[in-house]
Amino acid sequence: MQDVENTALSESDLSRSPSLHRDDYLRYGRQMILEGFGLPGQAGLQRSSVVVVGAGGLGCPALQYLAASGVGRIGIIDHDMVELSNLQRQILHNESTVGVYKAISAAQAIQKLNSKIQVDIITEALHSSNAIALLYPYNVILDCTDNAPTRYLLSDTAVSLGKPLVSGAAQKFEGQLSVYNFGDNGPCYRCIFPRPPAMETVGTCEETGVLGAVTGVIGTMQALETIRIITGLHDGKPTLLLYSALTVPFFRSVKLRSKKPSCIACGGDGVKNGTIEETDYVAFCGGVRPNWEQKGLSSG
Amino acid sequence: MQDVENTALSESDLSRSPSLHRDDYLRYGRQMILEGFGLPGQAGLQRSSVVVVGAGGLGCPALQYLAASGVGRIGIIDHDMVELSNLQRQILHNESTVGVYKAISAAQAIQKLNSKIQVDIITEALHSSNAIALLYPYNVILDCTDNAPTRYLLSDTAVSLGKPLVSGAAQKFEGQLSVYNFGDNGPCYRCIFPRPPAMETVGTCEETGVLGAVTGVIGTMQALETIRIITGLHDGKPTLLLYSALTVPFFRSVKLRSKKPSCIACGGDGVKNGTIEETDYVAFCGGVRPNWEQKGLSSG
Amino acid sequence: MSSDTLTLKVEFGGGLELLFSNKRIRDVTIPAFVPGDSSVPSPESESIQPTSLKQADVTFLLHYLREKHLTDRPELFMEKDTVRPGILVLINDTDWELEGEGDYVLKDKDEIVLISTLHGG
Amino acid sequence: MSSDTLTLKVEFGGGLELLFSNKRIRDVTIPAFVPGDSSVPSPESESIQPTSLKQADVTFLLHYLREKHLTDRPELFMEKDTVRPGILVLINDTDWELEGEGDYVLKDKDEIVLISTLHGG
Ligand SMILES: [Zn+2]
Ligand SMILES: [Zn+2]
Repeated sequence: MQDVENTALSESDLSRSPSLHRDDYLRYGRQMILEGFGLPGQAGLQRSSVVVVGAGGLGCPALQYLAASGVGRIGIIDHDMVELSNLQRQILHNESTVGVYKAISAAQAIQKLNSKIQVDIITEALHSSNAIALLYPYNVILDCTDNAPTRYLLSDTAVSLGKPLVSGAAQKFEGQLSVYNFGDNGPCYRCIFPRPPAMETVGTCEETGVLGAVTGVIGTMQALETIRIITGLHDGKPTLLLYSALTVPFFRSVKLRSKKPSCIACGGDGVKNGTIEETDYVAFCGGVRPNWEQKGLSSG
Repeated sequence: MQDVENTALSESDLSRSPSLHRDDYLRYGRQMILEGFGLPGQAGLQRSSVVVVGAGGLGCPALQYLAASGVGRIGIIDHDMVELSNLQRQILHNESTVGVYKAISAAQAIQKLNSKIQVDIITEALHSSNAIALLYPYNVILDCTDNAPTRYLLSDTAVSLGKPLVSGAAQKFEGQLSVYNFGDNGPCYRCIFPRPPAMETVGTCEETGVLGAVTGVIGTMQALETIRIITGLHDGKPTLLLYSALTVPFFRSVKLRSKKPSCIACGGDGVKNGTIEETDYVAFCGGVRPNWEQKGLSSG
Repeated sequence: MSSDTLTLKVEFGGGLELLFSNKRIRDVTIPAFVPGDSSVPSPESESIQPTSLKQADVTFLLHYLREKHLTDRPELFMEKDTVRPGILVLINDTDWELEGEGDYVLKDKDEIVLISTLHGG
Repeated sequence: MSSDTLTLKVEFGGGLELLFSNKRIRDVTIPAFVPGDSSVPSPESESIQPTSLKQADVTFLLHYLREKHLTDRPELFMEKDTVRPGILVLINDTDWELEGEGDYVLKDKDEIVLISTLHGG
């Protein structure tokens, strides 16, 4: 987004950002004194809009830190309702919001933390038919979803809209984080993974286990990457962060390829339109949810 | 703590852990199906007690994930009250708890997330005179404090009590994480840093800036390290994790020394008692809090 | 290091380790020169000279891992001569596409990571 | 690499970079053999032979960084011949205590990290 220069601010700068309330200097002071952040950074956050797709294990911590930092407008897209089995990691929901739409439960929580920001609640399911319209109003898109078809849909839509996609994923003791469709020549998700994996691939169809704090680390870093993008603190170099909570080192930063000219989503080879199959977006894992109680009894 | 073996569980295992309620299989199912976790892991969390010292930027996310995961008893030690300037990163507090003790505000939040766990609220300041008594009841101690003297006090107390200390720190765009006094021969904080730094050292006396999500990443990982310790998933190798949100790679895992025989806190050389100066624990930075509003205007 | 073999550190992640006896990290020693078609020589065929040799590359390593270390469901690891969709190969912490993909000539002590992309949240 | 110099990657963190013109990472080239007392030769004294030479070690590197790269408040970096309390030296991602501390003999391309311990929360 914008490049924020690190300059000392004068009263005249202030008058150019009349929207920052005096209370906000107190509230956001601890981040505003950071080098490269300052008043321009804070005003940038306040003017920005971000949409978080999925208010689950990744979306909750991401929303929490985006709201706390003062992002001006936050959209939350999720059509699921809170269940007791979510509370082990989806920390914006609580026992009293079980049965409530996650988007509403999460919105209540972040609005309580920061009443100054605008929160949009979207309880519709994201489809190829509504994705452009739903995501269009926002500057940055966060992929906090839990399935491959939506990940492809989000990437292709982010490419169409020309917006950065901050993508997180977590499973078991592992997490992955990357920013797609960003920077001078950054790849989209399809540049890296042109086709969805086969449906019988490891762990796709059955809900696998995940440690709550692992989703917490990745979701929090999604907020952080978003804040870096908005404030101009992101270097735009395509990187994939791999996280594994049980191995040393915990983290690897991997240098990713640039945008591929042959990519059917973002490539410049003129083949892009019409070649993405609608089937990429059809959930291929509609199976029944496992019986966790039984699982708890039978697996170690 | 205990070593959890990864074994399939039978009904007889169940009867040996009568305290795990049937609802808990639903609630914690997503972590109980993890390899190496299972029912023993969950029962271990439920039987464990953890104390979080500092309910601020690190303590809030740590508390959140500890509570969500089902740690049976959680103590919160903090004598400060919530201020508006905290809300940029201390995400368990909210606008309506400004002016309330942080320990109370945080306790309310995590109890709402998980009413089944016991939460102890301690609004006393931690001193060398009460540290042993306050920390004694807990299995694991989390250092989520914001100043050097308390860090030395916590380390020395953890050594006296023979308990692991999960230590986090964050400043500006950087964070550090380590588990002290743990494993076969793990070092204490003083083994690495025998003496507190001089008071005029960089950034000690004035409150420096910090990005909320940076405290979020480190605090969440403190919860994760604690869960690994309790469930036997921690390898006990002394490691320091360095995090820098603006440089690539974001993370470095550093192999640390073993316990030092000459350490005045944990060493075996017989010199330990009485050689730690009480002055190590005296806050040497009593200065006035900076005026953030003015800072916001004058720094970039 | 002997000059006729290479020892590599191979790491699996993202669930791919489940196909390799659930072991995440292993040292793998391979010949420095291998058959041009990346076929993995079996011990008894060692004396048979292949028609062509090439320096060991990542494509050979994939074949070698499949032959020697994979324990489950080989169809989930490779498709034709490369990895299945959803699997990413990293050479010394760099996307293999930047290093020539399967044609990258391996060096002793290279670190090769193979991960499945995660979808969960 | 010429055999009479070593090039090291030096990184500062935890606020220590503020003493080094706020630059976190830099390549530093030093002589492979240095005066036994770790004194940093100045350009004009190059022809003067010191009484003893040693292989460049971390203690020399600390002196070298103080002489050549430190821009602010040297008293916050070193105390006598070593780093100040609260500073940790890492040699290729390992605590320097495990590598011989100041006596560790540097090799070309070593990665040396110097960090201040953080106290904030
Ligand atoms: Zn693309
Ligand atoms: Zn010690």
